[in-house]
Amino acid sequence: MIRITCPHCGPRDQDEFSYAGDATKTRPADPAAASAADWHDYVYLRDNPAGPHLEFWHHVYGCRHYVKVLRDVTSHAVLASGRPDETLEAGE
Amino acid sequence: MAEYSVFSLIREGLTGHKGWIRAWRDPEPKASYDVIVIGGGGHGLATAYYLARNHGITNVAVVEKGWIGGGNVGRNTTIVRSNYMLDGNAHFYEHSLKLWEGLSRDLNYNVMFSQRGVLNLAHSDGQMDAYARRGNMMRLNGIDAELLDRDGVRRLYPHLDYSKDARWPIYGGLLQPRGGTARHDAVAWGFARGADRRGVDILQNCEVIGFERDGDRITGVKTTRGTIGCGRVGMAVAGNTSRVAAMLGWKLPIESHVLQAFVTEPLKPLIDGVVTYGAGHFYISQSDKGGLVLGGDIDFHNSYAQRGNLPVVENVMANGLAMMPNIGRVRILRSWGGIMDMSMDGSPIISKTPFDNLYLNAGWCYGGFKATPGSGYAFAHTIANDAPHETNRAMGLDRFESGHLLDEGGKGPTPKLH
Amino acid sequence: MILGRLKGVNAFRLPTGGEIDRRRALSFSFDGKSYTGFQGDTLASALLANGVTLVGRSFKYHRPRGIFTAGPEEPNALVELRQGARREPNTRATMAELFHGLEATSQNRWPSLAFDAMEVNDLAGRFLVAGFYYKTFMGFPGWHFYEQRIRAAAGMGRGTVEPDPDRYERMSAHCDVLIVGGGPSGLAAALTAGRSGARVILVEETDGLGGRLRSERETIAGRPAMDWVARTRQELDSLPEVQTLTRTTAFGYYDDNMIGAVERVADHMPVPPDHVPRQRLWHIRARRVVLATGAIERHIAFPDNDRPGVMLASAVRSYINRFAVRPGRRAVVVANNDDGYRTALDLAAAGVEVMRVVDTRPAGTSDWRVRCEAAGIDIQDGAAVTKVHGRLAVIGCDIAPLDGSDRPRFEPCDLIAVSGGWSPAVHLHTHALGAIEWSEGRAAFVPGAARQAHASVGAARGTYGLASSIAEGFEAGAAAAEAAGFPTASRPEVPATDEPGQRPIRAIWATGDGKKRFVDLQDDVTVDDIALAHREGFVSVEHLKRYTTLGMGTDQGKTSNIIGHALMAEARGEPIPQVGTTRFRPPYTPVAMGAFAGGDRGRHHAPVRRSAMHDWHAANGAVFVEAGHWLRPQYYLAEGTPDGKAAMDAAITGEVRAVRHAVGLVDVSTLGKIDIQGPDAAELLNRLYANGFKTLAVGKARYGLMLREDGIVHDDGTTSRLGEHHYLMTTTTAHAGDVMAQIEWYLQVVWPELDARACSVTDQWAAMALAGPKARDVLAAAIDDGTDVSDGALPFMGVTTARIAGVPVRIFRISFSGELSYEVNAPADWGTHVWEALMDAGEAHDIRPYGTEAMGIMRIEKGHVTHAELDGRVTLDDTGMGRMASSKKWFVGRGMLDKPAFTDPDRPKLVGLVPVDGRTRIPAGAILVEDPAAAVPMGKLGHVSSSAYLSPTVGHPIALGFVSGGLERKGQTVWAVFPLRKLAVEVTITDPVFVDPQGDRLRG
Amino acid sequence: MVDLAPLPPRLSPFAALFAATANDPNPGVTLSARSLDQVQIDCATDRADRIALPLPAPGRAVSHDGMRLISLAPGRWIVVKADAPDLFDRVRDACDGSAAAVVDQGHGRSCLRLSGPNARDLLVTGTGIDLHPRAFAVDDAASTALFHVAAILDRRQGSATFDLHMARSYAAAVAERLIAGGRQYGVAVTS
Ligand SMILES: Cc1cc2nc3c(=O)[nH]c(=O)nc-3n(C[C@H](O)[C@H](O)[C@H](O)COP(=O)(O)OP(=O)(O)OC[C@H]3O[C@@H](n4cnc5c(N)ncnc54)[C@H](O)[C@@H]3O)c2cc1C
Ligand SMILES: NC(=O)c1ccc[n+]([C@@H]2O[C@H](COP(=O)([O-])OP(=O)(O)OC[C@H]3O[C@@H](n4cnc5c(N)ncnc54)[C@H](O)[C@@H]3O)[C@@H](O)[C@H]2O)c1
Ligand SMILES: Cc1cc2nc3c(=O)[nH]c(=O)nc-3n(C[C@H](O)[C@H](O)[C@H](O)COP(=O)(O)O)c2cc1C
Ligand SMILES: [Zn+2]
Repeated sequence: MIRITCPHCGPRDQDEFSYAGDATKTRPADPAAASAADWHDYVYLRDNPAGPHLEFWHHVYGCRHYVKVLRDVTSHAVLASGRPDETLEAGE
Repeated sequence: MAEYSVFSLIREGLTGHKGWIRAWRDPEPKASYDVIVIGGGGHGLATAYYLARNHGITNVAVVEKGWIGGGNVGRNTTIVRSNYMLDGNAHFYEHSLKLWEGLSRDLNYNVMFSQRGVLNLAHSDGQMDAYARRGNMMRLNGIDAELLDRDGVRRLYPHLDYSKDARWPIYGGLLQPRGGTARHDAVAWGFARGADRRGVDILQNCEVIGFERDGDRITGVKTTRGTIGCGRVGMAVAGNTSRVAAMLGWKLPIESHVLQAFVTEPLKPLIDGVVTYGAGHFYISQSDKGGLVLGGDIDFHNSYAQRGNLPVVENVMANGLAMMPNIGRVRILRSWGGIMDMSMDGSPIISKTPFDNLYLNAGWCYGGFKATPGSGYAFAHTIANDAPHETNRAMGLDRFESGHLLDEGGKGPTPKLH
Repeated sequence: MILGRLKGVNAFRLPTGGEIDRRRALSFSFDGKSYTGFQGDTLASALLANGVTLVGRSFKYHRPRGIFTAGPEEPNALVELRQGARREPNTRATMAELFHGLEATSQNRWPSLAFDAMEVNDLAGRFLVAGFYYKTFMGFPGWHFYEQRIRAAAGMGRGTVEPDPDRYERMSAHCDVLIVGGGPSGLAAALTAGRSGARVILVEETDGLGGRLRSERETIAGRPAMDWVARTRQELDSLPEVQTLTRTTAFGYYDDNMIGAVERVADHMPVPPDHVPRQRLWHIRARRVVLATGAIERHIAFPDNDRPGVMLASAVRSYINRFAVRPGRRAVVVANNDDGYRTALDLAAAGVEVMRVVDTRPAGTSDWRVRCEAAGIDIQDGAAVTKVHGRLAVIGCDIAPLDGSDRPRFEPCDLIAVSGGWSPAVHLHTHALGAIEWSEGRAAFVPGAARQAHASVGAARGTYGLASSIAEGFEAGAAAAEAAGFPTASRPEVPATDEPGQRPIRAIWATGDGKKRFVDLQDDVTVDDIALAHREGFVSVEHLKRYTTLGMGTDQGKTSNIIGHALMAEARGEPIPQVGTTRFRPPYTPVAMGAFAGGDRGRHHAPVRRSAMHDWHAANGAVFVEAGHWLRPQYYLAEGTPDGKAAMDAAITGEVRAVRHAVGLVDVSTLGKIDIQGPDAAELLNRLYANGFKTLAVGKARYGLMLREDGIVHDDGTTSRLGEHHYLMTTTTAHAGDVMAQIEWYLQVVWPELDARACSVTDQWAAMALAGPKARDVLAAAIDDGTDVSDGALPFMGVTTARIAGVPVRIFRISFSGELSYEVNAPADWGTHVWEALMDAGEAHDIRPYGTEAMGIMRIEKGHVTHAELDGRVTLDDTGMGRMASSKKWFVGRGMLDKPAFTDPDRPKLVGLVPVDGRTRIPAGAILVEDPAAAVPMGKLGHVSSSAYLSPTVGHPIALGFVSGGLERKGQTVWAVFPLRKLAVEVTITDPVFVDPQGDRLRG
Repeated sequence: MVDLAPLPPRLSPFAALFAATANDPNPGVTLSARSLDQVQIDCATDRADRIALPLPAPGRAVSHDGMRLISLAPGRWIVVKADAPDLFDRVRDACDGSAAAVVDQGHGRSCLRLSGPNARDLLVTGTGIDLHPRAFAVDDAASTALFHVAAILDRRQGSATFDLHMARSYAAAVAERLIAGGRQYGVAVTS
């Protein structure tokens, strides 16, 4: 069971969350100015790295906040977690 | 003893089986090959086989980082079907199913393809309509399909939950009689042996760690067994697609997720064909060894670990018991996981790429085993002719730009939902 | 079968000793014959006590098999336990605790256990080698023919076709220290961890604590070791934060130190007590884990080493010491380590005649050997068993020097005790991604570096000494507690033990030749199969496994894997660690599917969602249908009308007529409702919806469509402006959850700068739509605070509040049916109250409640789309609502709309369909084509998405569908084909709005 | 203004279920339906200090002059009280100046009180959070999953008394699970 520490609720089981995918993707800030290529990249392309992966988990059964998580997807070890606006580094 | 038959088996039986030879050789890598296929899974091996068989291209190497068949082909629930709705998928999978029907003889290797039928259960009028639409599309594409009502389902599978306690009653189902299962490992070994006998080098423990390029041309493939020169390169590494693409600084519409599967203790025949539950993701069949082979949803998060966790396990079993209340006491003997290349529209990619001589085979999601012969066939054609085969025309990478998506489920660009 | 004749008399029970309770005799049956055993027996020990040694048949060759072990690693003694709905195939007799009336049946044999026709497979064995089936069965009459026969022969026990009558339960636990294994090292760990005050859980697979000590004649502090176990248990029980779970198997080590364990609450009883679950599945989240799972003994592959009577040495000691059973009368012991001597001494002490101890090692000495010699037991060095005599039971064996210096000599015996050394149970350690290393000294893989927070101790770590196991336990338990933040006192001192010195093991995996030498007894994998796999290039241990099925049985190769891997290493001429071992996977021992499902079964498979008016519907003839988790009235049957197709059609038609001609009331509580507030609420809506929302006035509602980021239509619904900065959004039932999640996503992650807050109020408000020409009259009559709902005061798309029967309600004048319609929202606990008030007020107009079917027909008559149309592949243009998209603003999904595929004029677009003959139904799911007779594969124009078999309003069948080109084709006819039912209907393409296209009625 | 009918009695989602449930003479767990008023406060975290209520920290609940205040998330609380038709106005007034969204959830979430020696044993069959007294003390609160349904757990005074607040439409389904699982300890229900 992956245990994710929600910055608001503390450590919780993965099944309290709904996975919300790659957190490195940023939606074009000025949508009107964004090109088709920008949208294509945002909507369809993923780095999908094998190693530390920055991702969002939605705490649907808890505080209903999106939690940013840095997780090694080769071992599932959660390296860090925080609010969406935080920058995460792997730590203890 | 190279050729397999009941006669060779008897002869060997009488002489202590001393005459059998390696199913495939263990050669040293050559300096270069006309085609290098990356990935010794079902698709990579089938591609090499059809390159030799259909296109006479035999100076081919399949490079495999571990032992062949150790990836998803060796860990899948072996369901083979072509019950697709969208033309872009249907023709491809039906072609693949036709290849399955002649595969054991073609390979002189019994892959135990067994057409005991694939039944998808429906639990609401809306689901019946959706299955009707799919089944009708299948018929119009020349694919076998039957729409069963509740009694029809009951006649085939009397021991599903027809009680009033059923949380989601069974309304009926869509049956593809020609669907079934195959012996997954044998598929990898059979294609490997078939390719090897036609001159293909199968290089195991040979991981691709980089590429040598001249602009958009791939000139060589760097491996743990040295750099190997290449004319063309076909990539068929399934769950590792993004990893290998990253060696070229290339981003793809793919996420890797872990899918678990399970097998129970061996039982005397309990269910004949493949049955899938419609009110939650669950599918089950019984292997010839007697084990119930079952699976359900992916673990819903990116993963390169071939292991999952209990929430999905428990959800799978709960769905299983909701469908078959009689298997509560049957014991799970082993569980495992595999890394799946989930594409953004839930359909595969067999395509040319931005690189002149590199070709991509990926995005198989839950369903690439049934595609194995068709995929190898189409991919070999694409590599040999630098142009898609008619069956994979709709499966190009460009569809994500053009919007000609193949979204069977209508789930949109959210891989975990496909 | 020498022993066979003495069945039924406990002839092999020792007069004293063991853990059995001789005062509590239990009767049980095996293959219909009844026997007696004692409380504390397993089925296996009770059978042995009764002289029953033939209990099963092997998987492939159907060879006679006996009881090989005394634990979870049993490959042979698999039986069908219990009968009928509770039948459990493949149950290990060695783990099944005896209870009164236990019924067991041998499996995988026909017609009988002693005579099994399928044993011909054994004679044909030379052809049925590993992987033979890949090489044949390809020709006439085809695989399917052969497969049917193979399937019938394969499998082991029979499952049941009846629903499992028992309950299962999930338990969630958290602790500081989890200890897996209740042997000496686990008990020692529990003691030091428990004394620290940490929260400790100790799980033990068997019914009692002590581990190997239950089966050995060990002493601790000069007293029988089990006294120490009892004292330790006493202390553990006295510690409030220590929980001991016996009959509980830790089956898997998952991420973040979560261990899955299954507790067999009632498997040792005939049936579970009322309401008590049969098994509990534990989720144990532990700060630290101590793995004290012990070690598993393995055998040596000699010819016919599978005959009933060949038994692991450790099992022999278990039957003697723990169960007070003599597993035979004359024994030969063969071993490559000192356990042979230990076993011989126990046999002798139990009155079993020890013919000889065969030590595969060259001559040498040790304390154990000296004790054997002192006991006058014959010992032969450097020799091995070369032949086993007897088929249904061992009657003797041939023994010969390994160097061939002498001819084999016959030794009569009915028991052959074999020890090939021990393999630490590293399963859980490797589940947790821990590394394993080869230990030459122990000839075994032992745990290496851990990846999660766990440590292995005792035999699980390859520490086979008792004192040292206890010492490791003390240390590991204390260290784990400290790591979890609980300081511990100094380590207790390790009690004195009496442990004779041992001479190291000398690995030997197979001896003799010729006859079948079994590596994996359950799956019938022989030494020759390993050689064949090597010859054919299946040299990776993973290939070896899959080609020969080595270790793929219910025991997962606990006793056999290492032997096969070692033999492959020999064949490859490489060291064992280089060849490696196959991957360990959960579960450690097989776990029932029901245990995983827990309570999520039957009605509780998924939670049911009920509307506030549910009980009213039920009491008033509603026939319910599932919609997501919701139960919704599909239609209402008049009192006493039996359900059925005709009754249903009549009910639905009546409901539609009522709404179209008078008035009806429908429960729409399932629609998602989202309360949105804040200065930027309007801006948020404007970005979410494709159409504009900035201009929506207070007290007004507006229909809106939202897209996904990929440009496809996501959901639709009405949003009302309740106040300056206050909106109420409604969503479809299906998308209520994900639209809410999307809004939270945009507010929290994408547009945090927006000052707006959103929360779901779906459950707060019971929602009902009052629809029909008489709706206003009924509403006005029901309102008791004089709120004016005249067309002037409350026009179409107007919103107001009022009181009905004392209840404050919100009223939205919106229409899905196309009639004059009001959606009334009442606080849920008063929903039924308001519903009844409206029904009363409507009585004068013969108001009828209507269900989803009537609603569906009426929305089709109006050409309204639902999820049947919005199937996740359609664009705004496809639905004909493209012009709604605002060009003045940017909205979610807009960036995708110019894709070539989206602007393709040939895309299927929404249209109405009517049968050319005016009669024939147009089935949903039909495909639209030009020519039904065209050759297959044929081109398609589109499909039928929704169908009203008979529209009471229009008077004939109608349907909605998507056709290439859309309304360009208006007036043309195409065919709706349904080959699954051999149907083809010629249809005319019409406007999708069949009723009141101008919308006069709803504005009326 | 015409004179209004008085507010009718509320219909609990547990009514039918409890009516059909036989009580055990000496129950290990007792389920009591509580009819409460409930108001949810949603406030920008930087403006929360303007709210004139003793708002508890995340994971906590406080009792304050007849009201129970429970933290759900940053800037989000619920305030519950029995028979308090004025609760909404009271909370709205207290939030004046904070621009908080104040939302009536009195009928949206139903409350069940679970008590008795086996209350904890029963709860852990449905939720994964740690309910050990060391980890979940009196006045601790958590939003979590209970039998796959979102629930707010509020630990009240006493050795094992918990208030469960659940979406009304799911409440009966959860109660059914609790009763089925509680039978082994003996169950009693009170409305
Ligand atoms: C649990 C599970 C159940 C499934 N069930 C079904 C089913 O019922 N029906 C169905 O049709 N499909 C199913 N699938 C999907 C199917 O198994 C896959 O889509 C299919 O096997 C993928 O093609 P493949 O066989 O070539 O992949 P793989 O067998 O994974 O082959 C890819 C190979 O590439 C190798 N490789 C990776 N990186 C490198 C590198 N850098 N260098 C060299 N080699 C490399 C890997 O080692 C691997 O051997 C299932 C998948 C899983 C995991
Ligand atoms: N060659 C030898 O002489 C030899 C070899 C092995 C063991 N031993 C003896 O074994 C003892 C070692 O003590 P120990 O405690 O390390 O091992 P142990 O075998 O005494 O105890 C292990 C316990 O763990 C339990 N267990 C195993 N897997 C489990 C699981 N997944 N879940 C729950 N329970 C599980 C077993 O039922 C057993 O009770 C010593 O007495 C030692 O002398 C001797
Ligand atoms: C269709 C199918 C049937 C299987 N049957 C068995 C089985 O009977 N016994 C067994 O031990 N494993 C069985 N397995 C699982 C494999 O042992 C193994 O777990 C799987 O191939 C994944 O490899 P891994 O566990 O080494 O990663 C089966 C796998 C598949 C795909
Ligand atoms: Zn949270």
